[in-house]
Amino acid sequence: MTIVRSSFTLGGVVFKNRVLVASGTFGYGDECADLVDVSRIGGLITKSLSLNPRDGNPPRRIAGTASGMLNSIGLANIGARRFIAEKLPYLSRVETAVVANIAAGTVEEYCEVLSLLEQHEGVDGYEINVSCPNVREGGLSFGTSCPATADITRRLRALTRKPLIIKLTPNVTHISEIARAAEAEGADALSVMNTVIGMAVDVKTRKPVLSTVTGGLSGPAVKPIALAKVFEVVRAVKIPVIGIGGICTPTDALEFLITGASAVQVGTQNFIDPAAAVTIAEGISKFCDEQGIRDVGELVGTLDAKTGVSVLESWL
Amino acid sequence: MTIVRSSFTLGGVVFKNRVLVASGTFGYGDECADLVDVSRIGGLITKSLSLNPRDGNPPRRIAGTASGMLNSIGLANIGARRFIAEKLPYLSRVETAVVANIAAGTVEEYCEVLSLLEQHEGVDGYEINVSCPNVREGGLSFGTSCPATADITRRLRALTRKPLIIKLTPNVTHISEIARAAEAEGADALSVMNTVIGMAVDVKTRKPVLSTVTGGLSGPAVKPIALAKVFEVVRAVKIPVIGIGGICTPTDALEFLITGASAVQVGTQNFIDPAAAVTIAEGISKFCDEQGIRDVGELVGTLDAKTGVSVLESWL
Amino acid sequence: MIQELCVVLGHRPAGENIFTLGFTSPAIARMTRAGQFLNIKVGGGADPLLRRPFSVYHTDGAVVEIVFNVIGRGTAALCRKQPGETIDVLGPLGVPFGIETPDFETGVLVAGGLGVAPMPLATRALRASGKQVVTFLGAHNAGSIVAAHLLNVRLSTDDGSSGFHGTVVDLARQSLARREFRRPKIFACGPTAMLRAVARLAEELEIACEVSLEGPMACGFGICQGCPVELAGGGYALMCKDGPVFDIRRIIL
Amino acid sequence: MIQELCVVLGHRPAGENIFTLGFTSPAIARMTRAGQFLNIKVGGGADPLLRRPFSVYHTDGAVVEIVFNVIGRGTAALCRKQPGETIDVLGPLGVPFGIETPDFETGVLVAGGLGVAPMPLATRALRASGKQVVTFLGAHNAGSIVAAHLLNVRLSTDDGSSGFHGTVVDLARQSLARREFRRPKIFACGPTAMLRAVARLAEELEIACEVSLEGPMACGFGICQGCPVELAGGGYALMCKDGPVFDIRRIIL
Ligand SMILES: Cc1cc2nc3c(=O)[nH]c(=O)nc-3n(C[C@H](O)[C@H](O)[C@H](O)COP(=O)(O)OP(=O)(O)OC[C@H]3O[C@@H](n4cnc5c(N)ncnc54)[C@H](O)[C@@H]3O)c2cc1C
Ligand SMILES: Cc1cc2nc3c(=O)[nH]c(=O)nc-3n(C[C@H](O)[C@H](O)[C@H](O)COP(=O)(O)OP(=O)(O)OC[C@H]3O[C@@H](n4cnc5c(N)ncnc54)[C@H](O)[C@@H]3O)c2cc1C
Ligand SMILES: Cc1cc2nc3c(=O)[nH]c(=O)nc-3n(C[C@H](O)[C@H](O)[C@H](O)COP(=O)(O)O)c2cc1C
Ligand SMILES: Cc1cc2nc3c(=O)[nH]c(=O)nc-3n(C[C@H](O)[C@H](O)[C@H](O)COP(=O)(O)O)c2cc1C
Ligand code: FES
Ligand code: FES
Repeated sequence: MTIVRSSFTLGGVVFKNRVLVASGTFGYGDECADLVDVSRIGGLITKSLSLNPRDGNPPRRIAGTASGMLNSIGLANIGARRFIAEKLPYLSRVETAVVANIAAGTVEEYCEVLSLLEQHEGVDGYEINVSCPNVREGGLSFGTSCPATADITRRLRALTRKPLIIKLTPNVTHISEIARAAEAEGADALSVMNTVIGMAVDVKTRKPVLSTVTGGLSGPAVKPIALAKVFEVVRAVKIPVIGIGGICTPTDALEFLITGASAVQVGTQNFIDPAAAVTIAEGISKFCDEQGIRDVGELVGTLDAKTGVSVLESWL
Repeated sequence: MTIVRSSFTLGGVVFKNRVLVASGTFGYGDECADLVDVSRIGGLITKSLSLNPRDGNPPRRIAGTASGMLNSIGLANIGARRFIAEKLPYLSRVETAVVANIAAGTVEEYCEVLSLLEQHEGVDGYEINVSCPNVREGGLSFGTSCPATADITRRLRALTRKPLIIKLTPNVTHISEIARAAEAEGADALSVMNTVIGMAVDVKTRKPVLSTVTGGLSGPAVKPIALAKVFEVVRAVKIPVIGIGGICTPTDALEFLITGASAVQVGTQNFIDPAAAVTIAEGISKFCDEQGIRDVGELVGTLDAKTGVSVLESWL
Repeated sequence: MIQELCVVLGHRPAGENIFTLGFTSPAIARMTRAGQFLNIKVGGGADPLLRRPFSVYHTDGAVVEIVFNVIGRGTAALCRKQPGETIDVLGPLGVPFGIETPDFETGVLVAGGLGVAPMPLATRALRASGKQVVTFLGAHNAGSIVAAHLLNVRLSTDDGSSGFHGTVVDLARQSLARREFRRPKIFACGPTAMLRAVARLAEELEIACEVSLEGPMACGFGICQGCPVELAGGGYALMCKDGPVFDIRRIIL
Repeated sequence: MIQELCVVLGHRPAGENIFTLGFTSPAIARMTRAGQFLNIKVGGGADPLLRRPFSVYHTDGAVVEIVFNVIGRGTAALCRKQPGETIDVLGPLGVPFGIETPDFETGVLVAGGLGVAPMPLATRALRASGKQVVTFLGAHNAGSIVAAHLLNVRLSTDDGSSGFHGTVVDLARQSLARREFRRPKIFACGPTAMLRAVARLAEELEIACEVSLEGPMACGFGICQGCPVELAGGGYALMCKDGPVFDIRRIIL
C-alpha cells in the first residue's frame, strides 16, 4: 500500500484526515479513550456547549427507529466554563484537531461562549449549531432563517480568526439559501446536516415516546437525505462542506466525498462502534490506494452528474 | 371478537376502513388482484395521472437504502384518457373507494385532468400530487409554495364536489403553512406525506445511482419524519389528515391514528407484501377490540402530548 | 402468481461463492415456466427492505430451487438460512421464454455466469416440445461453472481453465456461423455486455433471439414502475412484467 | 471497557420465553463486577441499529453468560444465534453494586422477574467478601423463575404458583420488618414499580439500598446523554455511566 495523503486544511487548521466525529456523539473526547486511539481521528467536535450548564430534557430522550434513532437530548452539557476547566486540559493534549461546537439561545450567548473559548488554548475551531431541533428557544429557529444565520455568522466571524463552521439543519425548504447566507458572512465551512425532525408514539400508552414529543432522527435511515442536502449545498457555495448523516462505512463516507463534501463526520455510528471514524478513514485510504488516488482530496466533488437529469434544479 | 367499526366518511364518500393504498405503490389496482382481495382495502389511490401518457425517467429508477428505498419513477403513467378507457371499467366494479391521484406540470393541466375524470363514473375522489420530487416541471415546486398550493386547490375545488385531498411534501420548512393554504381554499383533507428528497452514489463509477441524481425516499426509514409532519399538520388545520410514510405494521398505523391522522396509506410496504393494507386494517381492529374501542375513529388524535414539552412550538 | 411462506430445505455449494437453495412449494413448482422468476424476502426485518429477484433454477415435484451468487446482504442472508426456516416467496413472475412456438427447431441456450439460472427449466421445456437443445455455457473459470440439468453443454471460460478460452458468445458464434443447428433460436441470459454481443450475433446471422434481463427491481410484478427497459420503438417496458424475457429486436440494451 | 467480537457457545432455555446465552471472552469474564452490564450488537445490519444492554448474569473461566427475555427484534435475533457465530460485545460497563463496603453484613438481594440477572455475580461477590446472602426472588409464575447460582432463595409469584403468593417486596418486607438479618443492605433489580416499592421499604425500615436500573440506552458508556436518571438533588445522572446501580437516596424513581 502506497501512502495516500488524507489530511486537509480548513481556515489554516490542519486536520489529519477527513473523518471527524460529530457533535454530541463522542462526548467530550475523553470517554472513548479506552476503545479508540483518538489521535487517529481526523478531528473531534465537542458536544454542543452553551454558556451555562444545561441539564437537558427529561427522560425519555432516545428511541430506536428503523435503521436510525431519535434523540431529544436537549443539549445537556457542562457549560463553557466547566468545559474549559475540566475538558480542555485533556483536549489540548490530544493529538488531533479539536472543534468546539457552540449552541445558544441568543446571538449574545453564542458570542459570549465563543469569546470565552477564544481566551484559552486547545480549541482549534468552532462549529456553530444553529440547527438543534431539541431546544425550545433558539436552536432550530435560527437555522431556518437566512437573516438569523447571517447575523450569527457575522457576529461570530468578528470574534475569531479560527475556522468558523456553521452547522445547518435539513429541516428547511431550501438549505442552499441558508448556506449562502452563512457563506456571505464569512463562514469558513458548512456542516451538513444536523438531525431530521422525527417522532415516535407508544401506542399502548398513547404518549409520544420522547418527552419532547418530537426529536432528531439520525443514523443510516437519513443518509440518503443528507447526501441530497450536501449535493444541494456544494452546488450553491464555494466554501468547503462537511458531510454528516448516517455514515457508518467507508463506502458511505466516499459517497459524501464524491458528492462534494471536503470531509465527513461520523455521528450515531460511534454509539455502535466507537472506533468507527478510524476504521472509515482507513477504508477511504484503502479505496484510494486501490484506485491509484494519491490524495483523498482528489475524490472530492468528482460526482459525474452530467448524465443525470437533476431534479433539484426544478425547485432550487 | 366484537365488531369494531372501521369505516369513515370523507367529503361524503364512505371508505370501508382507514387503511388505503398510496399512489404509485399499487399500480392502478388491478395488478394485485391475484394476491389480495382488493375489496377489503379501505381505498385505492391510483398512480398519479397526468393529461398525456408519460414514459417516466430513464433507468435507473430505484435503489435500496437502509430500511428504505429511493425512487425516481418520474410519474410514468398511461395518462388520463387511457386510464379512463382501460382502467376505470375495472375500478368502477371494485367494491371499495377509488381516489384518482393527479399530477401535472401546470395548473391548467391539473384542471383538465380533473375535468376529464369528472365526466366518468368510477372515481370517488381526488388526491392532488403537488409534491412529487421526481419531475422537472411542476410537482414539488407547487407543493413548496403556499400561493401555488392555494391556487391549485381553489381552481380544482371549483370543478368538483367530490372529496379533494391535497398531498403535501415534507421537503419544506413549515408544512403547516402549506396545509393551511390548502385548507383555506376548500380542500377536504390533506395527505401527509410524499417522499423525502434523497440521493445515493455509486462510488465505483462515481455516478448518482438514480438517473435523476436525487429521488424520493420512502419506507420505514422515513416513518419518524412522517409522524412528525402529521403531528405538525393536525395541530394546524381542522380538516382530516391522512398519514403516509413507512407504514408496514398495525402498530405503525396506530401511531399515525393516535397522532391525529384520520386514516393512513400504505406505500412501499405493498412492494414487499401486496396484502399489507388488509393485514394492517385487521390488526387495527384487533387492537381496538382488545382495548375495548368500538370505533377506530375513537383513537384518532388521542395522543397524550400534554406531558411532552413540544419542541415544534419553537419553530412553528 | 402467489405469495407463500416456504420452508427451506437447505442449500448446497454449486461453485465458487455460488449456492443453490431448495424450498417447498408445490404451487410454484407447478406453475413456473422456464425464464420466470421469484421475488424473495429473506428476513423479517426492515433492512434489507426489498425483496430480491431470482430465476427459478430447477423444480422437482414440490421442490423449487434457485441458484445464486453471494454478492450482498440479501444473498448472504439467504445463504445463512437453516433447513426448516422460512422465506417469503412471491411468484412465479414475468414472461417466460417463447419455447412452444413453431418457428424454430433447435433451442440454442447461451448463458454467461449465473445467466445459467433459467437454463435447466428451458432445457426441460425444449425437450418437452420436441426441440433440439444445445447449450453454450460461459464462466470466469472452471470453479464457477454450474452445469447441472443441462444438455449438450459446450463450455467456455474467460481464463481458459476449462473448455474454450474466450467468451461464450465467441464460442457460440463459431457454431452458429457454420449453421451447425437446424432452424436455431437463441435463448440467452447473462451480463448486459454479453447480451449485447449475443444481440449483435443474432442480428448478423439473422437468428431469432430472446434474452432474459436482470436489473434492480422493487415489486417484481408491475406496480412500482421501477424497472424500465428501453424499447426500440421508444418508451419503456417493465422488466418484471413485460420481461424479464424479451425478443432482442424489441429492446435497446 | 473493551469492544470484542465474541464467539457464541450456545443458548439454553431458562424459563418461559427466557434464555441464557453463553459466549467466550476471557477479558470480560475477568473484569466484570456484579451489577455491570454489556452492550451487545446482535447483527451486522442497520436494523436494529443500536446495541442492546444486558447485565452480566454469570461468568465461569473464559465464559460469560447473559440471561434474557425475548421481547423484541434484538432479543429474538440473539436467540437465533448459532454456536460459532459471533456477537459484538462492549463492556463491562457501568458502576457495580457496592458490595465490598464495610457498612453491612447481610446482602439482601431482591429481584423481580429478570431483575435476577445481576444476582448470581452479586451472590458470588458477597460470599467472597465474607457477607451473608439472602435472596428474595419474585416472578409472575412458577415457569418464569430463574434461580440458578443463588443462595438462600425465598420465592414469591404473582399467581401463587410457587412460593409466597404476592409481590417479592411484600415477601421481603416480612423478614426485613422482623429484622431477621444482621446489618442488612438491599440490592434490588427489577421493574420500576417494584423498585419504587423497594425504595419505600428501605426508607421506612432505614436500610441501605442500592438499585440497578433499566431503561433505554444508545451508547452505554456516557457519550450520547441518552439515559438520564433524575437526581434527588436536581438534574440528571447517566444511567449507563453513573449507574446502572444507584444508592436509592440519590435518585428519584
Ligand atoms: C429477473 C431477475 C432474475 C435474477 N436471477 C438471479 C439468479 O437466478 N441468481 C442470482 O444469483 N441472481 C439473480 N438475479 C440478481 C439478484 O437479484 C441479485 O444478485 C440480488 O438481488 C442481490 O441481492 P443482495 O442483497 O445480495 O445484494 P445487494 O446488497 O442488494 O447489492 C450488492 C451489489 O449488487 C448490485 N445489485 C443488487 N441487485 C442487483 C440486480 N438485480 N442486478 C444487478 N445488480 C444488482 C447492487 O447495486 C450492489 O452493488 C436476478 C435478478 C433479476 C432481476
Ligand atoms: C443496564 C441494563 C441491563 C439490562 N439487563 C438485562 C438482562 O440481563 N436481561 C434482559 O432480558 N434484559 C435486560 N435489559 C433490558 C434489555 O436491554 C431489553 O430487553 C432489550 O434491549 C430489548 O431489546 P429488543 O430488541 O428485544 O426489544 P425492542 O424491539 O428494542 O423493544 C421491544 C419493547 O421493549 C421496550 N424496550 C426496549 N429496550 C428496553 C429497555 N432497555 N428497557 C425497557 N424496555 C425496553 C421497547 O420500548 C419495546 O416496547 C437491561 C437493560 C439495561 C439498561
Ligand atoms: C444523541 C445525539 C446527540 C447529538 N447532539 C448534538 C449536539 O449537541 N450538537 C450538534 O450540533 N449536533 C448534535 N447531534 C447531531 C449529530 O452531530 C449529527 O449531525 C447527526 O446525528 C447526523 O449524523 P449521524 O446520522 O451520523 O448521527 C446529536 C446527534 C445524536 C444522535
Ligand atoms: C415507487 C414509488 C412511486 C410513487 N409514485 C407516486 C405517485 O405517482 N404519486 C404520488 O402522489 N406519490 C407517489 N409515491 C409516494 C407514495 O405514495 C408515498 O407518499 C410515499 O412513498 C411514502 O409512503 P411509504 O413510505 O409508505 O412508501 C410513490 C412512492 C414510491 C415508492
Ligand atoms: S419491479 Fe416494480 S414494476 Fe417492475
Ligand atoms: S446510553 Fe449513552 S450516555 Fe448513557
